[in-house]
Amino acid sequence: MPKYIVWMVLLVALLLLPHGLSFSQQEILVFLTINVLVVASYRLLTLTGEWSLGHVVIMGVGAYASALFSKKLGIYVPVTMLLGGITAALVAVILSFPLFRMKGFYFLIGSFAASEIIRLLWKRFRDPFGGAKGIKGIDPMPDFSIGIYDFDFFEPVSYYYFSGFIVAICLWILWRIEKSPVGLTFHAVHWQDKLAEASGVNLRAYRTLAFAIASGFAGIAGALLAHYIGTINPNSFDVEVMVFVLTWAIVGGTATFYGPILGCIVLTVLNEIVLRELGFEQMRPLIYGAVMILSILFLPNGLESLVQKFSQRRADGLAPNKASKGAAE
Amino acid sequence: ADKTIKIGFLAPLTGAVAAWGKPGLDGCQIWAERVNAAGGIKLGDDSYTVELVSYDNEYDPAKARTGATKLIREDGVSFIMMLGGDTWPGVQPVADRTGMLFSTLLPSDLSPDTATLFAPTEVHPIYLVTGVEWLAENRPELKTAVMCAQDDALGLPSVATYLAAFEAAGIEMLDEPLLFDPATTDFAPVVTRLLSKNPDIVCLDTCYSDYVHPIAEQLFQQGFTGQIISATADFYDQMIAKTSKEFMEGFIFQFPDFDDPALNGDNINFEDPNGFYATYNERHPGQWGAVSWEYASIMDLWKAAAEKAGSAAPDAVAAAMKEGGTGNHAFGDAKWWGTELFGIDNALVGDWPVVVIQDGKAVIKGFRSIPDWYDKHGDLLVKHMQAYDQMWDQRS
Amino acid sequence: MTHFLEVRDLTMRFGGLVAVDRLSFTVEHGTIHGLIGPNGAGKTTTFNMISGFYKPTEGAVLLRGEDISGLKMHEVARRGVVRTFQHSTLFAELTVLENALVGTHMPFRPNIFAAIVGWDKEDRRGAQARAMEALEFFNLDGLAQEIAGDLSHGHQRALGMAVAFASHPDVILLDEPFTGMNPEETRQMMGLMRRLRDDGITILIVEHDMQAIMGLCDTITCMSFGKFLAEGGPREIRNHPAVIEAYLGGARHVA
Amino acid sequence: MLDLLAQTGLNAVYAASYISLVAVGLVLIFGVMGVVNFAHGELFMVGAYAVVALYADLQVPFFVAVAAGLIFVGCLGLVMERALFRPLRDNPLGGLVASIGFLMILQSLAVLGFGVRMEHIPPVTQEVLSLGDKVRLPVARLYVIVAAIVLLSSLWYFLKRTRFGWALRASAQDPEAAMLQGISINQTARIAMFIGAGLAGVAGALTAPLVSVNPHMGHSVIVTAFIVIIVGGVGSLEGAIVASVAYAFVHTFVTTFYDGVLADIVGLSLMLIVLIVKPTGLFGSADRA
Amino acid sequence: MLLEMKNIAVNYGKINAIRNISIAVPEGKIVTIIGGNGAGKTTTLRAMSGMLPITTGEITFDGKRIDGQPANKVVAHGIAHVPEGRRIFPGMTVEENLRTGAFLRRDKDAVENDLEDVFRRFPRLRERRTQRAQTMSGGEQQMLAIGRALMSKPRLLLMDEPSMGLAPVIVEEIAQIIEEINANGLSVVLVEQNAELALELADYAYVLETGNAALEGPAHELHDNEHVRAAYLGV
Ligand SMILES: Nc1ncnc2c1ncn2[C@@H]1O[C@H](COP(=O)(O)OP(=O)(O)OP(=O)(O)O)[C@@H](O)[C@H]1O
Ligand SMILES: Nc1ncnc2c1ncn2[C@@H]1O[C@H](COP(=O)(O)OP(=O)(O)OP(=O)(O)O)[C@@H](O)[C@H]1O
Ligand SMILES: [Mg+2]
Ligand SMILES: [Mg+2]
Repeated sequence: MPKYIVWMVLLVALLLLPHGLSFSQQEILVFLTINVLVVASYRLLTLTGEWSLGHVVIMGVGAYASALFSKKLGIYVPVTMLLGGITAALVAVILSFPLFRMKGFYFLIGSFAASEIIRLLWKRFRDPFGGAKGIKGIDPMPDFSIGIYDFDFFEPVSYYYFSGFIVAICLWILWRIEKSPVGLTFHAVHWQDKLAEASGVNLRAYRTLAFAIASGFAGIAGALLAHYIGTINPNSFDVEVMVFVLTWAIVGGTATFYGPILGCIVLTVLNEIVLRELGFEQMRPLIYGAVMILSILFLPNGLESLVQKFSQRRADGLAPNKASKGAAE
Repeated sequence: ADKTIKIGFLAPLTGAVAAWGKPGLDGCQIWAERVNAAGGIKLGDDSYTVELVSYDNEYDPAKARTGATKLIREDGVSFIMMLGGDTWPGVQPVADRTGMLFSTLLPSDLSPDTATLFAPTEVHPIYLVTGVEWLAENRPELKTAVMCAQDDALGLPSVATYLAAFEAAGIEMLDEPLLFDPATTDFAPVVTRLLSKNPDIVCLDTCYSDYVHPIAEQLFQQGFTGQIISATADFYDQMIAKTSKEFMEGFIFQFPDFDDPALNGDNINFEDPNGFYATYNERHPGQWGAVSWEYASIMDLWKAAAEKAGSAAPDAVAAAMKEGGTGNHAFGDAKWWGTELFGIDNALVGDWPVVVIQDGKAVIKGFRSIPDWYDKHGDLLVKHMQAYDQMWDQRS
Repeated sequence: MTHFLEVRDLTMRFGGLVAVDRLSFTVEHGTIHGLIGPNGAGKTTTFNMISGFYKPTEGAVLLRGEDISGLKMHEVARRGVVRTFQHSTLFAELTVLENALVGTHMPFRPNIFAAIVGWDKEDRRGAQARAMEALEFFNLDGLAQEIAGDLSHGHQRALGMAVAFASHPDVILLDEPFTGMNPEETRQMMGLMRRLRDDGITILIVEHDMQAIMGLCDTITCMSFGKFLAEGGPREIRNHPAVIEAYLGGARHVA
Repeated sequence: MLDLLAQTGLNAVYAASYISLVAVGLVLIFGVMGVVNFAHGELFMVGAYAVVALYADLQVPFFVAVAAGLIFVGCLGLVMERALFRPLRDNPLGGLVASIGFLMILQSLAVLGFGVRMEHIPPVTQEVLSLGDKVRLPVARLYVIVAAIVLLSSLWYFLKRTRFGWALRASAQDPEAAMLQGISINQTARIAMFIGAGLAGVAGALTAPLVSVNPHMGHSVIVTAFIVIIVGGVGSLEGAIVASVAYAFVHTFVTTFYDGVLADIVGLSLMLIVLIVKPTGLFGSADRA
Repeated sequence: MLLEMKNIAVNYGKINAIRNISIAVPEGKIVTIIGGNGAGKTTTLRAMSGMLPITTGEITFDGKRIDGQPANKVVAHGIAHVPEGRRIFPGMTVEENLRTGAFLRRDKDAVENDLEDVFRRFPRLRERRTQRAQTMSGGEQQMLAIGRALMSKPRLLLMDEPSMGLAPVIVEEIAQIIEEINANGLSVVLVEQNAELALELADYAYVLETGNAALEGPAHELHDNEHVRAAYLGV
């Protein structure tokens, strides 16, 4: 019962949130919402122990696919978003053939190379990808009304509600997968692939499954982004963006579902709001880099370990049983 | 003047493209100081101090959108200067909604839907034809050329333009244009390839100075002695140091030093170019380049239009700016133009200088009219632009 | 007559080295079968070939007459042949119960769509029950919520077997399950293995602890330098001159 | 045509030289420290700025400036070891994040100190060796080639013939067991970081007069270096050198005879093909994967 | 006393792995530590060789304090450790593994002799001189680990379950080797699960139980002790 109340309060808070923000902060909130899906899907991939440097390009695949489906074929935008996700997942399945011959550091760099090739293809083939300038004038999400609220998707608040709804559904699915026997198998593949295989787990199939699901959701995130900004180009998905996603996940901590999300929120707010408000326009990379180093040195298990410590203390104080141990995994 | 007008500066200030934004912001700051010291901007009976508000868009369309929203809705700016390029399409919906007036350095952003976007300074790459025209007139013995450019949004239209200009001038291309990856650092292979055809002319297109310098050095070291033509030659004194005065003699490009006496002529609309150049070099030694003055010259144009309109309101300024179809371009009065190439007449095109290195110093050899060239050879330009998918209706 | 598990002319070469050389032996259903031999004789390599971890250079592994050599490890596992590893290999970061749940992967194959919409309650309950059953069998049920990596050595060994047991195997391959156990623990573990056998599970075991091997096995195959050396019951093997010479030695410290 | 081939070959040798200096350093750091040093390209950049500051601005002789660059960047490597990688020894992902943070700091410092525009370095020598009619090798490039050969062969000698070589390899494979042999893993970490960073620095310093020096120049260098060490097999110095040469030749010849963008695609595809055929790289083994 | 540990305690985080243990190793003797799983035997050895920091107590070697020194300094005093789980260098060849054992030694000729000596004791290693250690069988790796420790020409050899995973013939050989090297003046601390073997080889023995020293005495006395016989000898 109290759990429901917590969720209700959170929902109301999230609904009210944009109304307490300035216009540019609302814009940032939209991008933040989309990025939450990017890191959360990235985490699903890392459950199997593989760290990819191609996730952002896969997100771009979703963005390009959705943009082209709506632009060239005139398909209704929310449908193209789903198709974008599916395309991204299919590309991931194709990529899995060369990539899953590699592991660890080789996979990291192999995924980087594969995604650079995709990016070069976007640049090289001006038709249909628009070359180095990418695609612009992407159809926006068509406005509509649900009676109590009129969605005008130019306004960040509207798009925040819309993308927030989609992202919430995606997060729920990701969460269900992680907590299911499938999720447990992903963990097993990560920690001892040999033993998992001896227990009858088809390693290739599970690695590919995780890669495809993660990519599908990244593709949806990319589509959400494309139809909001209205333009995409190969540079929007380059390795520097990937480095940000990677650091969100690691600084946030990857032991829990919420760790990467936390990392994404905290670092984005720091970089896009706090540092800009403080007027550190051109010093931002310096400070951001220093904060990253300090956080990893002093919180090696990520920001999530702070939350755990805090909630642990409270739980210890209230009810001295350790039932939460399983849930923390 | 106790009232202020805010001007937005929305360009990359950090990251790999910062060189296209940061020096421009520095230049604008100098411009603002000079204007404010001279009593500010006079609209009607009031004078206003100018204040620049900058936002670092990191050359990312999403951040540019956020920045535009902030500058317009929170800071209340009257005008926003952008580098443009990748970032403009992200801002365009905001521009449509708010009617804010924007400027870009990259006219390929223009299209029939961009009613409030202007390209008032550098109409890249169309001015490049003037250099070729001058070359053909003054060195008619040079008959063959090769060219190279980085494979990006600046390189491709520039390749198309030079191809048109060479064709118009009767100069033969010995090879397909060589496109290289923007991340290239070692240009020896590129130059080896170029020189393998024994050309009279090597054209460097709109290579950034990061490329022009090492390419020139390689040309020198691999024994080239012919003519070089390029859009820019920022820091040419350093190129001379790396090669030789003889090698660089006669190098043609299109961006003068602002201490050039030819800029003191009456036709020039840029306020006190010599003084501006001196102040800039004093404050930011070694950072001068085309961007340094281009944003400031846009401010000149804007200031004139606003004072004429007696208002800083975007639509009033826009109207005043375009009144009569002509405007005060830095290098002389010019006309609003561009329907054929861009689908809209929002590019200010007139004369452009041809600069040649003589005795180790850049010298303006004259101003040439771009529209005149276009009237004669426009079809060639359109043909080559189309071949590279660079016409406005080909850009998705 | 088809044997339950038959290894026929199995050969493994690493470059010039012949680690296993035309090895043949058969394992009967419902027995505990020992595989012994000096260090480097090729026992682990043989296990690796049977379980699908290595593809044999030559020869065949027949399970109920079906050739399973060259199959992937998980395909072999699905045919009922499950192995444990020489060192205690576990999902050290997961809890004991979760380890066992991974073991139930084959009988309760997870389905991702059912999992998302929640139609797999039945399966989850079944898997949970099977996992607990396996833990109880090895007396680990009290430790179900502990992290596997924190367990003592002996418990980890037992858990390794519980994971294998949870998957309803027909054959379990055990590679040195008694290392690091003291005599008391060894005795207990021997009892559990006999119970497994009585449940109808066939066990193939590699071990250097002669007390365990001699006390446990119905049949023992001894190999040396990759080749078959001798086979027989514990008593025969103990007194086989070639085995004594190559493997047992004076055996002053053992058995 | 023969001239063109010879000239292109020389171009490739030069490219192979500086790429292998950077790649070998990266391999060494990865091998011993177990971290992916994303800041390696920025160490290269700092080496170049050392030459800007000392040789171009303060007019110190070039080779003194290069030596100073090597030592300075090597010391920067020591700082990274002590401040970042040692506390994060059991946390390779943390090491990666820390190196990314360090990269951002180095880039920003370069911008603050020198501005965003490219830097100018007077030529060290304008001499050009003419080998035949149209084949030319600028002496400044020859320096890089010679330095690469000298430095890499002394490194090879150091690793294969001295005790420290053993120590580096042993602590790469099992730090704890290495300590039990009397090897100080702090010391081996310091040696690896100093040499690895120093090689990147010296490559940056030597090539500074030949390329455009700007705060973001490290990016393309590290991308190339990553490709090279993957092709060569992570952790293998021989592999890094062989792959550098192979990559440089392929890239240079494709650029010269086709075009530069294609060269990148060919380079990356080549790498993927190597990995598909041999997932641990040409000289790699599975243990550090 | 060659090595003396007085009132040692070691913690892993909050867990006390061993509490208040004192052990003395006389010069030229074999001392064994036996005990059940998790009793703290490995922890004791790791504390001796400096791989774990101790929380209380002191360790002296040849009269000098060595506690607080890192493992690589402790080796220099003449203590070699054959760790639990072998810990050979997987990517190096057999010979390279052996040579790293002699890392601190400067006497080149003697190193060559000792290498010969190890090969003589373990002919299998000579056969596999250039094989990567990773691909050796479990038992072969154990031989390599012992050989590597001998290469440092130690005065005191710490061995953590050297018989683990070895064939009975080899166990016998190892026992012989231990006796032999001990006869040459090397002192040994032997941690063994195989208590029978350990008590037979050793001069003096300690029995650990859950982090405490439960019993100690001359090895043959403990061998006849009722409790030891019941708990560790399986009779
Ligand atoms: N991948 C490999 N490459 C080269 N040689 C190998 C490889 N794997 C095993 N060997 C060699 O094959 C032989 C058999 O090894 P295996 O591990 O099967 O022995 P084992 O009988 O299990 O020994 P132990 O009882 O010591 O574990 C050994 O000599 C080993 O060195
Ligand atoms: N890294 C570690 N972290 C936490 N606890 C540990 C760690 N290593 C050992 N322990 C605990 O310390 C205690 C002593 O362990 P130790 O390894 O010394 O036992 P042992 O006598 O060598 O046992 P075995 O015979 O199984 O090798 C055990 O309870 C063990 O669980
Ligand atoms: Mg074995
Ligand atoms: Mg132990």
